[in-house]
Amino acid sequence: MKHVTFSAESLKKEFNRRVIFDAISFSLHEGESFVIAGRNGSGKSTLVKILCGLLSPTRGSVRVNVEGKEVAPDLLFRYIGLISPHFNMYEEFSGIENLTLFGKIRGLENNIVHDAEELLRQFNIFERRNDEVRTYSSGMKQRLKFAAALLHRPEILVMDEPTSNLDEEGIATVRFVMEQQRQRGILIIATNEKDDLKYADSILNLDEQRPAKSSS
Amino acid sequence: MKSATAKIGLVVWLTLVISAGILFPMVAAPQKWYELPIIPGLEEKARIIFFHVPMAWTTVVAFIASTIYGIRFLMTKNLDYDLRSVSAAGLGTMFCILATVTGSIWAKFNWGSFWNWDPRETSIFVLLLIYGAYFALRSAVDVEEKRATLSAVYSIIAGVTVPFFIFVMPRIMTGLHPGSKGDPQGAGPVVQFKMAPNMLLVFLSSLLGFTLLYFWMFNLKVRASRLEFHSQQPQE
Amino acid sequence: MKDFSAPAIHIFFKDSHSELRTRYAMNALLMFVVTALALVLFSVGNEVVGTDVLSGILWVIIFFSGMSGLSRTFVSEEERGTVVTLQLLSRPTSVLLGKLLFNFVLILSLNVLIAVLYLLMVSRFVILTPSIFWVTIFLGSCSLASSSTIIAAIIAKANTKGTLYPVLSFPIMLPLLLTVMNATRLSTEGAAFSEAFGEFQILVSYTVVVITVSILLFSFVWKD
Amino acid sequence: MLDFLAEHQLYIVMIIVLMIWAGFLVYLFRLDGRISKLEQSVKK
Repeated sequence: MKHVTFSAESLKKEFNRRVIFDAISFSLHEGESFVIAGRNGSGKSTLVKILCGLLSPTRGSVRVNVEGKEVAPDLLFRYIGLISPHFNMYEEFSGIENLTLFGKIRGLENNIVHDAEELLRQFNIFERRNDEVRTYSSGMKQRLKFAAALLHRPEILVMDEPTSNLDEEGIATVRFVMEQQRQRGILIIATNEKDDLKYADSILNLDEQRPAKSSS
Repeated sequence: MKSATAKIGLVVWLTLVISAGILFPMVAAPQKWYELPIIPGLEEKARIIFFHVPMAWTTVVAFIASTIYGIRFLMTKNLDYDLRSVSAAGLGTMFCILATVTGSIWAKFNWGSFWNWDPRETSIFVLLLIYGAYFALRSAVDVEEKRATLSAVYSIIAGVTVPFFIFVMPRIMTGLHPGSKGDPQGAGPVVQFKMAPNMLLVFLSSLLGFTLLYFWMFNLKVRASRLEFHSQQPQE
Repeated sequence: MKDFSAPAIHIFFKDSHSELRTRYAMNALLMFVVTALALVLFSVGNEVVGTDVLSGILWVIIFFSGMSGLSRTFVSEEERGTVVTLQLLSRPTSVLLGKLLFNFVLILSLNVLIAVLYLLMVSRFVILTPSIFWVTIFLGSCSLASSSTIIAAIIAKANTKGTLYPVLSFPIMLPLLLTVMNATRLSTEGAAFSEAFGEFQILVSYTVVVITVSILLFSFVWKD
Repeated sequence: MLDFLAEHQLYIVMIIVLMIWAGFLVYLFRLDGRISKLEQSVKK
């Protein structure tokens, strides 16, 4: 297992001067899992975007350290896998085309097609790999997102509402992925499902965090 | 511009400049220090230079100020710079309209029609379009931070493309503006002057006076906008 | 450099592949070109029109055709919710370069098509110096692609995407439009190739400046 | 009207000065309006 640390330092985000959250700090090491809990609209997705480096915080910073080396903010994406409702596949391409495309844009060195097929098998969409994504059911799309997020074997896996749109069998696969990730690196889950809480080494509850007053 | 004396001084300065601009007589062979030379073909109309050119100049100052505040916003993400950028752009629009309208009226009597697509007319028209586009863009974005970022980026892009007119214009058309006549180098949007010294003095005093007036107006506008900004309730 | 260009080329392939499959921009662009050309032919009729007006009209057609299709590159990512996907795959500069390449290829093929159709259909439009004409088409496509790409990135984040695009683009593109019109006029007057050097210099420096500034600013637009 | 102005050119300059003056007045009144609005919102 690689040595990975992920730390958020006093993160704050405002939209139109409304504070979404403030003073969020935590630090994670490899083998740990972290749950961000909160109702819809509590700023979970915004926090997830900031943690993945997709959105700049109003204040504070995200630092990632891999094997003792600080990762430059614009290279964060190389170490992160994200599963989120805000992250879609290219619907005019097939499942396997999407995955190989992602591998090529990332510039992966390994055998992309082999790895992609392996993942598609694991997530039980191998039979439909050559069909366009737009013909997939929402559950299948969700499983394809898992495959896409794991293709580059990320040190940090971030899941935003991972179990939505999935049936019993799909949820079992997600649990398996979670366990696997904890053996590979860091796992961050944003959720409002009580069930997910038991996979957490530590929990951040955004409902309690939310400041009542706005700052100016 | 904090102290009252500076403001009163500016008002007196501008009053003197405007009076001089209108009252100094124009004679064929100037003898006294206050006598301006007659420029053939322009006569009394030459006095426009004291009032119209400062408007155009201030427009450019406002445009540059707006772009610089845009850059500073992007560097600091401090919304106060955005507020200054908008204020500069708003004032720039006003000065731009004044320069366009006054120039157009003058053109009617000097060149026979209100609009001639002279290089400088075209350039000021483009500035007007940029200001229009800038405010159209701002009204189309509702998150403050995003609005500030996008409009700053747009003003920088506009800021780097506008100077190309200086190179483009002389290749396409000959200028009508005084200062560009018969002078192939002078057809761009930048004016080159050959003026009698006393006329030049009034002109430069006027430029200075109106520029300072612009900074005063800018200061007032920014202060009002800041108050507005902080008294507003954050939107849900 | 390879760090930026390799992902950019794959993003370009992705866009071209996707475009060939969906024909999203292409059909609209082709229809626009045909309609605009037909309108020009109708309105010109048998009138005798000067070549400088005709070279102006050519670039008016090119500008508005471009306006109807070039903003798609970023707007389509925004609409499909694939912005995050791309953000997670590569650096902003690579995305910008990929999109720039795609827009360039799109507008270059469009411009060549328009130019050929225009030369065939408008019989009074005769090019005496083809070298100037085709170099102008090429350099004009470069500079149009450079400015349209960054404007498209801005537009994709605004609420009224379609109507704002020409409004924002026109003042930015005007210096280059005036230059290409002038160069086209020179080619119809039979000027020597060296006479258009000044125009070419303006086009090249415009492209270089706009691309440099775009690279510096793009991450601000791209990262919300 | 146009003939008169063409003959008395100083009037053209005067029109232009008045125009600029009018522009500044419009600015002043708008600023005034904004500040009044602010005063009311502060009172509330």
